[in-house]
Amino acid sequence: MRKIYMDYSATTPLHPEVIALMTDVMKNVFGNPSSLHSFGREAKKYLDEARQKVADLIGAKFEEIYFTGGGTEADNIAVFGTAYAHRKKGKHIITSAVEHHAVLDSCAKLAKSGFEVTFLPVDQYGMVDPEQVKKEIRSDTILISIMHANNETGTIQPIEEISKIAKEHDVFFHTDCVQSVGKIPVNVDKLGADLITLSSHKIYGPKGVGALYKRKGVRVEPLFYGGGQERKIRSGTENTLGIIGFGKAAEIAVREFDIENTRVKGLRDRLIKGVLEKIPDVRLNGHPEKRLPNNAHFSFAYVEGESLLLSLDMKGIAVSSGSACSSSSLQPSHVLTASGLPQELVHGSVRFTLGRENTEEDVDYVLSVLPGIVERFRSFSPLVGRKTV
Amino acid sequence: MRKIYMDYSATTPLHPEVIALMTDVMKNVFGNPSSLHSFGREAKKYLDEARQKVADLIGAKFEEIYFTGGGTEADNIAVFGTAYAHRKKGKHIITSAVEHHAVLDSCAKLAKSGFEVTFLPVDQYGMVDPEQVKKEIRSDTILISIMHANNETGTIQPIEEISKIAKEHDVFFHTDCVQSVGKIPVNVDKLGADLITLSSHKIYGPKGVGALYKRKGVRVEPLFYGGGQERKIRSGTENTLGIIGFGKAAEIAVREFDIENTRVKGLRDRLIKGVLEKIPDVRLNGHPEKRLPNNAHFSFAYVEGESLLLSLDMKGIAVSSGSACSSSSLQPSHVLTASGLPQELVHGSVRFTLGRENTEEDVDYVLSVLPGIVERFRSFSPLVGRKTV
Amino acid sequence: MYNPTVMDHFENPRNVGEIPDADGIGEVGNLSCGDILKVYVKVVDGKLEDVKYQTFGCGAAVASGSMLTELAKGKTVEEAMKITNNDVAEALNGLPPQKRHCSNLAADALHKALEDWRSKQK
Amino acid sequence: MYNPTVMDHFENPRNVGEIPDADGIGEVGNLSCGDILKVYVKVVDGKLEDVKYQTFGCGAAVASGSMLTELAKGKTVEEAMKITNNDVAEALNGLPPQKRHCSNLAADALHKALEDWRSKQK
Ligand SMILES: Cc1ncc(COP(=O)(O)O)c(C=O)c1O
Ligand SMILES: Cc1ncc(COP(=O)(O)O)c(C=O)c1O
Repeated sequence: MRKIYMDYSATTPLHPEVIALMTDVMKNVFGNPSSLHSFGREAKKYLDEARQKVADLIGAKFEEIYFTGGGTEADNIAVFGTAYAHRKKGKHIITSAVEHHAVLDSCAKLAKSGFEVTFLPVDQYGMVDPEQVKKEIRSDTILISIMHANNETGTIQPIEEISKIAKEHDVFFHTDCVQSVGKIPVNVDKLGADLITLSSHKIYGPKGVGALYKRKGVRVEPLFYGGGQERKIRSGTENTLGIIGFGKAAEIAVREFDIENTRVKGLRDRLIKGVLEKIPDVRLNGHPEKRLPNNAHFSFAYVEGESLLLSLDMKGIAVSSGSACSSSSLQPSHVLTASGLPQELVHGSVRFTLGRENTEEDVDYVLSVLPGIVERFRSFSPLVGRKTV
Repeated sequence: MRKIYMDYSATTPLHPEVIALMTDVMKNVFGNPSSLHSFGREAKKYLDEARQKVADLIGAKFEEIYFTGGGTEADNIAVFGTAYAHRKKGKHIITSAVEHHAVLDSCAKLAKSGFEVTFLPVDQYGMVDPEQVKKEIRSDTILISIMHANNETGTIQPIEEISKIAKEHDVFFHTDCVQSVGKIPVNVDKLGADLITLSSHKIYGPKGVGALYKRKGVRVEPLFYGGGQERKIRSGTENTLGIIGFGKAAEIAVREFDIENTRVKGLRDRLIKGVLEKIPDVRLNGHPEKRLPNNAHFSFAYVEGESLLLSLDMKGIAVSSGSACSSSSLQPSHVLTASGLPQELVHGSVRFTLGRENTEEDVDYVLSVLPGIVERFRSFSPLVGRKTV
Repeated sequence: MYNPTVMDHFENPRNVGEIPDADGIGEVGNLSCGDILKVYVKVVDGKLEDVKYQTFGCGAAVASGSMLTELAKGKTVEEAMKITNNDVAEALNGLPPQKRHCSNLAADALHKALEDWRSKQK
Repeated sequence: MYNPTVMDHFENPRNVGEIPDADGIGEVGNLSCGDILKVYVKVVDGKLEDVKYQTFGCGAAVASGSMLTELAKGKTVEEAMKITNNDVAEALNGLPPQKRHCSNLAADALHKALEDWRSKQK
């Protein structure tokens, strides 16, 4: 059966060049980068190369990149690490209601242990208002954490404005760029953040590897302790193979930035146009323009998302959904809920995120299959005819 | 130049079968195991297989294995996670002075945040006395953490006795089996531990992957938060490739246990015998019998370890040292210091740890090279002739 | 995630739709958990001559509704009242644990429909 | 870790050993940090006719001692007193940062040896 992957925001396949390098490294580089002998020095050299490449991806300095065991871990170091390192300065943290759980749940945990957290609301597009950030800043605010682009809706936040406000008030600013990097420009100086989260597996690198950008001079506490690797920020023998793959993926993301994103955006626009034309009672979620170039996120009235997802899967098409049923926690998407979407449309949401291997034929295939599936579920939905927003 | 790796306790090369599987997986399995579509389900299937294999390695149940970003992280979940989850029950923790930094430094951190930690002393072989464990238990003791085998000296602790004492006193027991698993029998029921740490890269799997065995019903807090993967114990998209490699390595460790360990022990014994015969003023560190089958750890009087390490490296031989100079913290080995070794012999220590690719010729080559190197440094050591212990 | 029986009923749900002149109608579930199931019954001589269902729900909900209608059709009202959500899940060869709670409501909807029918008998 | 100049001096240390009838001897370092360096000087007509050293120390210590003896040999006592640990490190084209603190003590040992010589002159 024809297989079409349109869930690139969940994870990506390894880029062929990443596979090639990792295959070589698996056979030829195995030392512990902390070892002084030739095997260790060789591994260290590869590690340093990868660090430089990830630094280059976001215009950072070599020594500002700290490798972690994934984006989740980097988010947590940014949130807990900043909070604990600066708790003498204050106990107030500002974040948004649409952050990834890695930020949201670490903030919630802090709120239970003596910190105070403001979860900013968002507008119908899932957008944070910088003015509101400014209003919420208090004298004891130590950290603002707002993601660059949302993993569900693809909405891009006004990060430059928010970071300017943070700087004016002398508050640390963290932004989760897991979804944005490689898809829209991410430059540490332009964004003006003190801390940035990256993850390898969203840019065609391996899973279980991430990085924290930490501007020189910003102090954070580690989440755990041990051999003091990554200059004490992330102890534990380095995932050399994964990091080397991440480095390669970063290099490719720079090189193919323009051509790939232009191409993918064209496909994505074709998909949105087709869906809105061919299917009635559909809503495009997220911001109409300020969104990631590969993201198309819809709510199909009267139909439940997991059912759509499974039916598409049976036709070989892989997507994700914000419905409660399709999440392991059985909670419907907090992002869509915060954006004011009515429950029914939250449960009826489907995310298409496109990438390297998608073609125009893929989009047309989806457009040939999707209307029938939606129609079929609507034919036995008890909600059809009831008022929805 | 001939290259001989004798630093298998620092890290190991990937087993050829691990490379073969990972090469295949890199090309063919990439879904996010949390995704509901076929790509995700396929990844989940591989993840589950790996979990079963790691469970089988230590006689555990499938659902008692939690994958982590390495041994360090697993140690920290065991220490912090147990302490925080049970702080209402008590604030006292018992560990030993010779633990890996992942346990030692997390305990030290707890000692700074309201917990009380007893660091048990060890005898000249680096051995903990179970009687002393018993004596130190208080009514508010919540956790005992003693490693199975030491990463420096290879000394094997009397874990079964200690776990029995812990159980009698209703105290949680954690043991770090990173170095022991695959080299000596590790079975959760025989060891009787509530929590066990494993690491992939010490058994010919990839770096940056570990596992926590958590006996059913034992509660621990996670170190960080996010998507709730690994049943909330370790959030973050799973390092599928690494975990799959770990699973394969675990399978091989079971299969080759007898044959490899017998072979390696023979080589190790030949090395010890040769060194003690050919070089005067040498001390074998660690326990003479109760030690890992692949570990030979010496102190060469009058000579500094990093110099020996570098000289051996120039002859193609990779080893490690407990000298201050060869550690990134510039602290001499806490393990040897705790075992009562005089400073000079701590700085003059060299660890040979053997493994899969070593041969008898390797050992004989080391024995042909090492005496001359030691002799040469002694020829210009200002310490020769001074009293050493 | 779902076993082949569930997938079969998901792909080819039996007895979907409305019974325009139904004798009883029952609806369960709510949008906050994401599943709604509505059952229509036609009762003739104390027997369920026809059973149909509509759902807004996940794979488990679609399959449970389908299986329920198969189990109920032809049964007497008394027999039908004895069908449990568990019976439906078992007939489906099991549902994933996280689905048992929220999506396995078809028998409840049937019972509601039968009570609706009953209330109209008086 | 170490650059080629350091490695050369580590592999082939110059002027290692003792001067049995040395005019001055200086020793620095201690075992807790792991490096000990001992310098011997032979002073003739106010010049360092011979300089030798012994060390118990890491690669940086071995190389620093070696480079120091090369720098000091033939110099006047006054010139030799001006050699700094930094001069030694520079002559070696630099040492790793973590090694600068503990292992770069050769000039100190030389100065001690020259003070020892001086104290015997009175
Ligand atoms: C916005 C965002 N932040 C953080 C993460 C977590 O990164 P990782 O999957 O590497 O743990 C993800 C992806 O899962 C994400 O989309
Ligand atoms: C005894 C022991 N515990 C824990 C660790 C840490 O494991 P990892 O290197 O996977 O972080 C190691 C190895 O470094 C070890 O030898």
